[in-house]
Amino acid sequence: MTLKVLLITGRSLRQGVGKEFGKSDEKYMESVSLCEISPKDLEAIGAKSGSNIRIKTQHGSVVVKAVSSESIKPGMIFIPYGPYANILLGGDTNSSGMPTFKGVYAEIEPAIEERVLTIKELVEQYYSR
Amino acid sequence: MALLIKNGIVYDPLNNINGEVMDIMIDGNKIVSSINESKAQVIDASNKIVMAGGVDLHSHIVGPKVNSGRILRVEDHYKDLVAKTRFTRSGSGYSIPSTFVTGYRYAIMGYTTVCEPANPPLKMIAVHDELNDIPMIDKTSFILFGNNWIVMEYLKEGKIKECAAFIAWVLKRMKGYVIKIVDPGCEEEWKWGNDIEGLDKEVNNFGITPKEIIRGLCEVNKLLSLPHPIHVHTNMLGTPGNYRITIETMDCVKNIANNNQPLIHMTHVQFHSYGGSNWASLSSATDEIADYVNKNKHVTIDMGQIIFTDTTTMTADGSFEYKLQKLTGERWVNSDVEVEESAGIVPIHYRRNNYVHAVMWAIGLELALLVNDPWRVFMTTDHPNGGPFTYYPKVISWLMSKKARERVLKRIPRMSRRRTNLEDIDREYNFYEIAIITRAGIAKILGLKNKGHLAPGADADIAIYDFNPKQYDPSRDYKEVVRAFSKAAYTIKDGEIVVKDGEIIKPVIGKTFWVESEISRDLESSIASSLNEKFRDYYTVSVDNYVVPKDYLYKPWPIQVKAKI
Amino acid sequence: MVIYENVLCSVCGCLCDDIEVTVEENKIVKVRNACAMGTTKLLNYYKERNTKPLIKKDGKLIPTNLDEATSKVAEILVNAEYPLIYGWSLCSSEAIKVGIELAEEVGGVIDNQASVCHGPGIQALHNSGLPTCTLGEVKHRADLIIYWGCNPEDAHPRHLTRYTLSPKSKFIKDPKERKLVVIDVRNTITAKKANLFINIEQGADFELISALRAALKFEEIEEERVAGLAVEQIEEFAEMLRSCKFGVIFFGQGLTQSLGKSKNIEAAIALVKDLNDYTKFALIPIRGHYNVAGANEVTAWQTGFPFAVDFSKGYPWYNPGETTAVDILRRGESDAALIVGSDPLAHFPKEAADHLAKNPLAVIDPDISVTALAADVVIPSAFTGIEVSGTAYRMDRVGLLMKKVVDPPEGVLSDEEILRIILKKVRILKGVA
Amino acid sequence: MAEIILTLKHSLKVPLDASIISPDNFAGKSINEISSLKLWRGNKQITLGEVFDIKGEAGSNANETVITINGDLSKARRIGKGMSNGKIVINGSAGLYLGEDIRGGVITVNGDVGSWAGVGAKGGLIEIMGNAGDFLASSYRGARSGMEGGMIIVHGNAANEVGGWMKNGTIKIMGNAGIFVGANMQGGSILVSNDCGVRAGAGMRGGRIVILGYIPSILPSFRIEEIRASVKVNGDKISGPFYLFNGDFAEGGKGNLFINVTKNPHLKRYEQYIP
Repeated sequence: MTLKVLLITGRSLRQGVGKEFGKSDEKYMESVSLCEISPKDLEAIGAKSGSNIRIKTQHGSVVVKAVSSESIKPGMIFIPYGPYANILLGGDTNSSGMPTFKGVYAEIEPAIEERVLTIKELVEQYYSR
Repeated sequence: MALLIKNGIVYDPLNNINGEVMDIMIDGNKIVSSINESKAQVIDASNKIVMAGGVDLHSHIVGPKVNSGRILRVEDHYKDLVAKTRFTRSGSGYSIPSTFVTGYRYAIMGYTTVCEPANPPLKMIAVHDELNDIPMIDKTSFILFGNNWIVMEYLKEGKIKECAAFIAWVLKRMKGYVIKIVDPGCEEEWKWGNDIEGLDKEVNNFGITPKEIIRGLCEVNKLLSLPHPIHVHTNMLGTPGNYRITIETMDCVKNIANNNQPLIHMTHVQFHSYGGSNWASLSSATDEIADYVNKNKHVTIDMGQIIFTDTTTMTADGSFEYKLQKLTGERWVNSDVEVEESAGIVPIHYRRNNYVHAVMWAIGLELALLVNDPWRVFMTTDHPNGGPFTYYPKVISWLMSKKARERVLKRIPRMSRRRTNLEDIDREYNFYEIAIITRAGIAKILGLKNKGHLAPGADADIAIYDFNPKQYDPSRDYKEVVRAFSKAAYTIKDGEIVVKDGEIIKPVIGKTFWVESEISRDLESSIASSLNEKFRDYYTVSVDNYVVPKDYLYKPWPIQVKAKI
Repeated sequence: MVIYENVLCSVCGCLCDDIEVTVEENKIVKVRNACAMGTTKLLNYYKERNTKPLIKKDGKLIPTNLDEATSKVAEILVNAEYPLIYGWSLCSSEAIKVGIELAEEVGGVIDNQASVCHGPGIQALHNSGLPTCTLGEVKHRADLIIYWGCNPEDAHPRHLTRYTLSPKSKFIKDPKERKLVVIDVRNTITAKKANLFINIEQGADFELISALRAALKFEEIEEERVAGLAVEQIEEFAEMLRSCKFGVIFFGQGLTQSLGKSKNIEAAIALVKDLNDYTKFALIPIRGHYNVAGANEVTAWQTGFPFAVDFSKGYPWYNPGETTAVDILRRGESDAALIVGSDPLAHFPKEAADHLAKNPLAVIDPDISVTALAADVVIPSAFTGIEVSGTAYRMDRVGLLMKKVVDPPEGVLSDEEILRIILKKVRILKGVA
Repeated sequence: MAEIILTLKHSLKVPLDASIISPDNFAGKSINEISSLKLWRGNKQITLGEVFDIKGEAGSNANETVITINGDLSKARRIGKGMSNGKIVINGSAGLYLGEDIRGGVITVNGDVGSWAGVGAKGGLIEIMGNAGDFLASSYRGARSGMEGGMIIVHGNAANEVGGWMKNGTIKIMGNAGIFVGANMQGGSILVSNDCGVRAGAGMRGGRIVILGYIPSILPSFRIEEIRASVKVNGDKISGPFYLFNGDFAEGGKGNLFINVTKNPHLKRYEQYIP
């Protein structure tokens, strides 16, 4: 089933370490193509920690891996900064220069059958001229 | 290249030249006694005034505090945007100009040397990174010591030699020129949000009084044979009734003096010459201050003149800025630096019709007019605290013309006129005296032997102003004075013509100078080796990463002196 | 084998300066004192690295030489009417200076990552000022440390041990005297270490600050709950703030990127100003990249403005929302871009990043970034702080000189050198050399 | 009245600084003179004639001059800057800083406008038939002085921070407004005819904000005073009833926030605090 949540993006140590291996390194991709979610919400949509989920906002939609996390309140999800999160964010900055990276309305649903794109595939799919 | 400045009306007080028509010869970057005239480029300076390049003793032009001011005051830049030209970089101006614009505007006024008066050592990489970007002028930095833990600890323990060795180490490694003291002891208290009043109250945790800090550093200054006296911004700046503490400060080092040599410079004394007991009863106490200065040769002062305009106050006196923002409700930056200092910034608009501001305006001028000896009072606006340095020509006109002063006096509140003495002062400066308070006297008190004069051997830093004293009387034609001094006809820096008709025609990079006081090897190495541990305990950076390498400066220029230790 | 001591770490805004690096045959073999990010960078930076300039031909990036690559960048910039030059937080101050000169010469906009990081904090500074201090002040004096909307244990792993909770202090003899408060929407690993964790409702920071300011003035709050917290809890917290000896708030992107953005920081500044009537209090932005603060410093002293500077009319102009990278891209106003030491395709919302990929795009970066994959020309540069030295500014604006410990690969130049070549070529193309 | 008609020749790719387009600058000039006026497109200086087809004639002074502009001007900035009189009609959308520093005259936009419309306004009338961006009639950064006079009407919605640091004059939003309506306001009046976002009046020290629609919440640093039957905005009586809140007392402010009672039943709990 589908659940309405609030999306937060931000830094994580894994992402911070992952980027130092290089953007083409698998460790970077793994560190940014995930979504932390409360166990309660994970259960509510009928997904498991480690399975793929689809996240949709008014700006876009992307498949990432769900990771169960006790530190996330129900009704909220967290995705580390990176190319996957960006698909879901809008460019309106309220004339501040700063897009809304935190507090974006989103919907999540299981996507067991779908694959998480590699970064190269992501760039080709979303940014090719 | 050789340059011949012909038939200028020369004011060169250090060489007793008072308006003589003569030639000045330049070879390379120096003034010389003769050149091959046929090969020299000739500047016709007839009917123009020739002086050494201007020297600014006290102007906040770089440093983290200045740059915070820039970031704070974007709206100040919006009204003064400067486009790039063939020769110059772009930037923005008004009260805190960007670095390039700062250099250009000084050069355009005929200034060639400027002292940045307040930098904490921890931020010296930042200071030199920024100083590197100030073109056109020679520059230096004064280092803050008046609230430094290591200094206070040495002084408390009576280790004056060790204290001197530490200060020599800092000046040499961090590339600074002067011992600057701001609100001694009190800024350490302000870092806890506290205030101490008077020079004799002990600083909490350190067991030392402001007076002991001032006296100790004055002794250190002597031991190190530093070229400039201690440069003191004393306690209780900007407080009604503070003239007493100002006199007390000057007097507390009197018995260290010998040979009538200046050994304390009191800066921006306008902010320290207030009578009365609150803002409503504020009055001028310049009679008392000038009287003390006239009678005591160990003291020099600068004006800290204010200008009626929108400007920005910024000082290492963080506790004062806290009080100022409470008073005005303005924006407030405070920035405390570990182990060393504090700083604050508050915008201010000095208004002619404001009673307090008008009294402040009069006090600055009174100081310059009541101190008899022009070699011991210097022109500053404490840029940008009293107003932007670009107003110097206006200040010169006020000093040279009673009529110019009266024009302003007529438009300030009556009560401000009553509480000040300016109306009754007839003195008018002449060009010889102006040359003293804007270059000769300042170069002398800075101990810069090659600056501020035009004798052979001096640096070829020269200003030529389009003002003909035979045609105009500065007392009557004060507007002509403002015009001439705002845009130099020529500015010559290191022997090159860099400004012509008030415009930059050649961008150059000036030197950054600092002082290296040579102390005994043993003392130097014992101090250096004790610092590793002190830094580990006190700082968040290692000694290694604290020091500024010499080649970090675009044009490094050490000045060596021999210490007495 | 050479051991370098007191090396600076070129990862985050902590700019730790106590790293020990062992080098054997121009290779880093051992790293001490650094955090996981710093260690990973120092030991892995050279792996899978591209050292050849690349240029796009027939839709594919193929190797070329530095001369052709720099000429191409110069050409892209000179032909543009509104080029965007973006990045800089992973560059030295020396490189940034050349970048500003280049932006001025080509009449473009130069922006840095503060734009999407602590830009709102800088906008708040314009309106309110900033009572702040260096990290050493916190080390010696702070008995109340607040992390608000930031998670240093993840993003600045040594922040607590080096600067706030554990360092040796002159005045605080027992570390237990220090209280740690975390205000966040997530129960982060930093929050788990706190004496008090305030789990705030997402996007309600401004409301919480308004309530705190009211409570500090002993005003009655006509509400039961604010920001998901009981009013009594807020009043107790206000008392805690008021009664410390020296308090500090470190704020992060939880404040700058949430609803209200710069207004959240304005409110926090106002709160800290209020608190200074009772005790000593400071506010410090917890900056991300190792030299994002330096990008603001250098840009500010050279132009008067800290980021997002538009030189299109010959003089600098600045207004976040108008001249900031994301806004320019979203409105589709730039017609070319040069990205230096940044990866906007990985970090900008797609809606903005899209426009970058549609126009001529050049990248200077030690790594093959996500942005490089979409670029027309890519020039690899040396790693600052590892292969070349340079100045960087810590989050509290202390400038430090980064060391070089190994040589860059042959033919790979510093950002500064590459930019100087491009600047020279731009001037030749413009006929002003 | 004389009319000048500007029609955009090609769509704009990069920003156009259109601050010279104002009745004050066109008055008394021939078509040729107007065509050769210089302006910046990105980093290139070009003439007005390169961007627009220009027809008609200008009046001898500003108050006799009407400028009509056709086309999508969403990348054109500062149209009507500092105008003192006359009229500008834009058939299309306009970009940033529309009517910056306007002192008099009328600007009508048959479309949307970008952010900072009417920034620094001291007089005149700006009427926007579509939506407005952020910082409508607000202050420049750091300047702490917003709109000082005149009237601004938006028939659609306005985004965030309407009337920041406003000192005087009137702003009417016929649709919805974003967050921070009247932030740091010092005087003047803002009317929002429909719904508005949170944090209305944050930091206000004076002036009045009237919300006829729904507002999600009131800041905790406001205090309820009373229920008023009606309120006047620029002389017009508007019927309520309204909750009257006073604040922002975090800034010791004396601003007034009027909130429609019937549209905001969730605020009923405040009634217990009415003195």
